[in-house]
Amino acid sequence: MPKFLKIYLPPVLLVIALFAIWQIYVDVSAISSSVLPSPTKIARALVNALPEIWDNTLVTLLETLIGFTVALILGFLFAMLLDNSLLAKRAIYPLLVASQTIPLVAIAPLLIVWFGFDLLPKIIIVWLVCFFPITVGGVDGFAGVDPDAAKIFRALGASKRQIFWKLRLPTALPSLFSGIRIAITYSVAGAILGEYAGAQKGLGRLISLYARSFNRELVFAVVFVTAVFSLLLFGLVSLVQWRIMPWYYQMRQFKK
Amino acid sequence: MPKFLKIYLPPVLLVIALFAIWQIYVDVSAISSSVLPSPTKIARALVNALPEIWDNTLVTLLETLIGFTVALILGFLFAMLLDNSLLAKRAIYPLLVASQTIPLVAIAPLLIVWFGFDLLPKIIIVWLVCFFPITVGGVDGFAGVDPDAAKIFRALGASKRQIFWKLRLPTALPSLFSGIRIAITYSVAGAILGEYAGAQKGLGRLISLYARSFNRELVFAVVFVTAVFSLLLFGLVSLVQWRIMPWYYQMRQFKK
Amino acid sequence: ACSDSTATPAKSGEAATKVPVETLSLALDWVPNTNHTGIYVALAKGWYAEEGIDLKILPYSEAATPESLIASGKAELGIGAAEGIVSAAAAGQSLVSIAAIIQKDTSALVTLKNSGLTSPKMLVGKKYAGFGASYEEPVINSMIKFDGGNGTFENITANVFGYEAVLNKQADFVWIFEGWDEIEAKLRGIDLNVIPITKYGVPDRYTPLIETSADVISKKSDALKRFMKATVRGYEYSITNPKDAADLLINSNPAGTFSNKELVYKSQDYLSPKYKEGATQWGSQTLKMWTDYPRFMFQAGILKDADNKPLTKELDYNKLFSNEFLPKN
Amino acid sequence: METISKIQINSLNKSYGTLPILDNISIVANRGEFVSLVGPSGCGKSTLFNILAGLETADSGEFRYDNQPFQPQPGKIAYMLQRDALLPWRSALDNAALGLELAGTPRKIAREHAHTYFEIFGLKGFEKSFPWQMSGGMRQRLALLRTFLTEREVMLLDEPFGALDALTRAGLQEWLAEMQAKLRRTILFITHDIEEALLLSERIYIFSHRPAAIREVQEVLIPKPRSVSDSGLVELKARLLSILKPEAEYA
Amino acid sequence: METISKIQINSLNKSYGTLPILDNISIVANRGEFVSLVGPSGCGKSTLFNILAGLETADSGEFRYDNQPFQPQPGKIAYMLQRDALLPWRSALDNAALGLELAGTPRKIAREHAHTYFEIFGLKGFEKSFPWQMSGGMRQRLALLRTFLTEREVMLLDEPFGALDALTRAGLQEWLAEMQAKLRRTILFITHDIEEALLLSERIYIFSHRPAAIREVQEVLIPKPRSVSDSGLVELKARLLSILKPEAEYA
Ligand SMILES: Nc1ncnc2c1ncn2[C@@H]1O[C@H](COP(=O)(O)OP(=O)(O)OP(=O)(O)O)[C@@H](O)[C@H]1O
Ligand SMILES: Nc1ncnc2c1ncn2[C@@H]1O[C@H](COP(=O)(O)OP(=O)(O)OP(=O)(O)O)[C@@H](O)[C@H]1O
Ligand SMILES: Cc1ncc(C[n+]2csc(CCO)c2C)c(N)n1
Ligand SMILES: [Mg+2]
Ligand SMILES: [Mg+2]
Repeated sequence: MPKFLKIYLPPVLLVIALFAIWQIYVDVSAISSSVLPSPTKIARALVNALPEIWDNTLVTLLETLIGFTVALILGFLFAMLLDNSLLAKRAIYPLLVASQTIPLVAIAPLLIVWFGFDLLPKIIIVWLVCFFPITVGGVDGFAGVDPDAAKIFRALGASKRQIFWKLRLPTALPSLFSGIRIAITYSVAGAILGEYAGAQKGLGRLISLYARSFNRELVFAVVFVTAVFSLLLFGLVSLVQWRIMPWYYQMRQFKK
Repeated sequence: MPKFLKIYLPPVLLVIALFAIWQIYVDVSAISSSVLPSPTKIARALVNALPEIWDNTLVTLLETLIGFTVALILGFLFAMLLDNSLLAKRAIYPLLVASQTIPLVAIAPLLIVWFGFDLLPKIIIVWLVCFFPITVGGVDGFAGVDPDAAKIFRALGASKRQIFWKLRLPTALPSLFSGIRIAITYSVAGAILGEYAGAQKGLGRLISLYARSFNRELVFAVVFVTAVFSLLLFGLVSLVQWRIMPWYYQMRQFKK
Repeated sequence: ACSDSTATPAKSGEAATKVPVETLSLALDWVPNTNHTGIYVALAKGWYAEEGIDLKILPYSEAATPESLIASGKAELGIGAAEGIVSAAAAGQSLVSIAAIIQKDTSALVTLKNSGLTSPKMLVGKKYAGFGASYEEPVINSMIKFDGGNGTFENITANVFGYEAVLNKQADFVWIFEGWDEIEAKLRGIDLNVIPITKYGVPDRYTPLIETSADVISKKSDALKRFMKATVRGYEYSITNPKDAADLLINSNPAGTFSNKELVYKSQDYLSPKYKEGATQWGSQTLKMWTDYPRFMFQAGILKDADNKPLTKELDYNKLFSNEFLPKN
Repeated sequence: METISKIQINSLNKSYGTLPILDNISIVANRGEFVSLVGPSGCGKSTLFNILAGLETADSGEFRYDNQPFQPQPGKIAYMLQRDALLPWRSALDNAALGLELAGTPRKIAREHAHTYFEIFGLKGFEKSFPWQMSGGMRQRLALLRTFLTEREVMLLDEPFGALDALTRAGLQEWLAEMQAKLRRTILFITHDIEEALLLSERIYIFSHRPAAIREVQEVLIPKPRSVSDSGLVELKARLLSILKPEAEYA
Repeated sequence: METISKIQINSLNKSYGTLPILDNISIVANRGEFVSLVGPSGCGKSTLFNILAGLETADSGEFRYDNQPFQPQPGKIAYMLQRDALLPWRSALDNAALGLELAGTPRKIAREHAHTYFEIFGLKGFEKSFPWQMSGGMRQRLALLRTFLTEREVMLLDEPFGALDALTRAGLQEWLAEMQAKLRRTILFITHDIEEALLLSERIYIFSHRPAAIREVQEVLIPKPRSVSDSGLVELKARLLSILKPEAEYA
């Protein structure tokens, strides 16, 4: 079996199986569509509303990408800062954690009151969602440096900068990417939460609209679209990771 | 300076500073309380509503703890399963990721339609929020086993079970705990999201109630309470981690 | 009053007079429905533009109520209810109703037919899936009391699906508008018991209505007048052309907003005659209506001030509403 | 001494990708024998051990254990890897006791048993130290102790004394020889020290450069215990060195 | 040969917690000298190097460099640690070039320069291999090459040849001696092999068991290049062994 089949076939088959069970369950139990619509009904609704959904998807993706990019840059810089100064780490880390414990549903309306119905509050929420995992991934990664390797670098007279680029960063990459993968997983849902609170356009607005108009099929359809785009972004990140640190995968593969 | 002061003073001072800036900003700009209430007003509101808030906090905490515990157990078991079978990993991992990309705001109402307004849907949301980081932390942790140590174990004729308990698990602990710390960070906010969609009691309901009755101070007060309890839980987990793997901290401390 | 607006001419070529364009934002209380028809009609027909009003209908927000959006200046206008205005006034926020969308209250508590819950006193101990306004609990309790029930109900704040929760038997009753939600249920073949609010001691009130703040009134009264002129035209048109108006409502919103167009037509047929039933002009309000209900609330001791204490002084009822923005005819 | 072939390898071949590592290797070790493998760095000695321990698979070759055909599998043979791979979360004592624990000995007893060897291994006083608190040689000794305590009939030791000074090394060599004489364990031993090989072995295999082939098999018949000054040993050492190291002087 | 004291340690003391490690150590190495440190495993040799390299701090003691008082700090002195600590994400070539890169040499040139040594170090053909694809000895050689390429006046080598067979070791010893004669670098060298120390050193310090004190300082005046069969060397070896190893035979 070719390699890519080995990798992609199992989840695809599993998804198909799950959808089949779902369809059969709905057909057999004759459960109301408003409680649980069947996959075929959802698919039909999706196809019908495709232009509308696509239109809104673009907005959501835009918010996601901007928020994520900002989080990536700031998260990375923050991880560096926290790693460099024990005082900063002690002072800021608890606040970072605290920032994540704030229920987004509570601040989403505030953001709207402060920043209106445009892209900004959504971008802020995406940022808030992505920033933490990236920062934590970075900080944990930097902390995982092999002490003997650090000795070597210091003994070789490496500057702080060099230690960072040539030792800390490569060491941190796996953990940093773990954080990035978590962030990207949640990013689209973050944008949708932001839109849900109030938006002119976007998948979150569609969900809210469809949900209030008892259009359960379309709600599921949009959720499905969300999942698909999130997974695409996730795949993209995994690909980048694979390109950036092939040694990591090779080593694991060989030594198992 | 005694050690505990060194650790706790910086964040406390930072928080105090932030609150002070906030207070001054509100006082100087005379911004409307409905846009941004001042810390002193929030504090007063908090004190007045304390019995009510405390009552609701208990409900939220209960949901959180049940959901988290279930996620901990299942996440751990899942991580084991995924680590043991490449096929399972390939088939299930993408679905796990997909499960996280589903916007909770979209399914929270569904859960209510399916399971009503009692604790169950909130517990499910907390579980959904916690399950993923714990599982990923576990899987990543298990994958990080030192190949040479694995050789040693196999050469020593260790059974799968022994390799698990005496090698994979200790190796995985740091990463697993990273996941658990992320999970606990989000758990309370998860419960609140669940309550926000519909609940008889709980901090989420209070937020929604207060938000609708123009009581911005109380919204902030409840958010504050949420953050405090989340941080307490976070601290508890950190403490457990510190007790379970002192070697990890000692090593890092010494070799820096 | 509109000095701060720019002098760019109205986009619509039909704008005869060179009035400066004023942007107004309107916050919805719900996803678009037939309560809002007149506004969508006026917008679609370009009547706001003709008046030099650039009306932005803000998307319905799960999170931010029209009241909070108005209070924070993010919206000038909102769809609200008398209950909301009265409780806001008690708490010190000055909202003003500038038009009644429907002259008579068409809202009601509903239960599933086969639940057998047909009057307020039977609701004691039952689950209510609310929409999260602070006035729901006192109003319903007063109905129960009026009906001779003693005790209270279980108040669940359901931000999202109160109505569906009842249909799926996760809650027992819910507060809806007959002109929309009840027709929806009928179309689905679901039978409901309807318990009208006004039948159980609660005085009639204006709900829904169009609200704004004292602040906006003092700054943009001219724009409000022009807004109301177009709005009246919109609702008048809806009254005479229900089918057309319904289509405009449907087409002004994203596909899928109305999963069942039949609902819009049926609802419009039901509401159109009611919009100004018993009034000389669409939107006009009387001091009597604005006194009876708030006084009832006050006397029942369920109005709370900003510190959540029972209000000790009656409100100035004249300040709760204004007819002065309606076109004089 | 009865000679029962304890472990036997016939015509073993192995390559990593296109890089040939082991070229037709045949080795025999009888019960209770001490067999050394000597060869250039990077030739394939550790790879051979990995295969014997069942951690890697050969491309071709035949194995016999107690004269029966056998497929190497983990757990059958004790193995001390070249890298110590001590567990950072276990104290020295717990690291040493690992093998026993894995064999099912209750932890307390395993520790007690392991502790009796700490003196001989020069680790007394470091029972509670963690690996990162120990010197390179101490870690190596700890790894050896862990392997020894595994109690298998056959032991593979990959440069167990590489990081030890002469004195410590001599002590452990002595201990190893005694232990083997008493327990009749069969030991395969990789070393770079010809003298060490000669002192301890019944047989020495000399490997060629990669791909490792067997250049020479040297039986050492000198009775044990041996001394570095035994004339037979000195002679053999000169012979083997001349094979390994064409010239021991600098030009 | 002019004798300028290149590096000098006076009365150095160090303990870990309550465990004394270094006890009043004084060492001197003149410019271009090769100085070996020999001592029991776990006595404190690596700790001494860590202190000299500025990676750990002494409890007390005085240091001089080029006869000036000096405070050890990282980067001044090249250091090859006992554990190789190669970077798993760098190929052999990139690992070797690390020191040059850190000194500011552009990556391409650093690699080219590093590559010229791969033949001598027996690593030819493994330029693109990753550390985990290399044998223990190859890793050690790579670590040595990395240290050498750092180009400092003083080098600390902690058992650089511990994992090498006699032939490979002899080749690198020879190369090291030539290199040193040419470049006049000052080398401090930890080894367990007395012969190696004698072949290479101007001076040998023999350490006692922990806490390490200096038991003996042996100047080696035999002219270089030396051979293991030089009579002076054989004599010295016997003397030193008798100090280190009371009895080289098994009882
Ligand atoms: N981080 C540490 N914490 C506590 N003790 C330590 C630490 N590092 C080393 N030691 C102790 O210091 C002593 C000397 O260690 P060192 O590594 O210097 O020995 P060494 O002479 O290099 O030995 P070897 O020849 O075995 O490498 C040992 O007893 C060791 O246990
Ligand atoms: N996983 C691997 N992938 C590719 N090549 C490998 C791998 N492991 C080892 N090799 C190569 O196999 C050869 C033999 O390695 P091995 O470790 O068996 O040598 P060795 O004889 O033990 O050497 P040393 O005495 O230096 O430890 C080396 O050239 C090494 O580069
Ligand atoms: C279509 C529609 N359904 C329900 C509500 C919720 N709601 C808000 S006020 C009120 C009646 C009391 O005045 C009700 C039922 C709404 N706004 N629009
Ligand atoms: Mg090897
Ligand atoms: Mg050492």
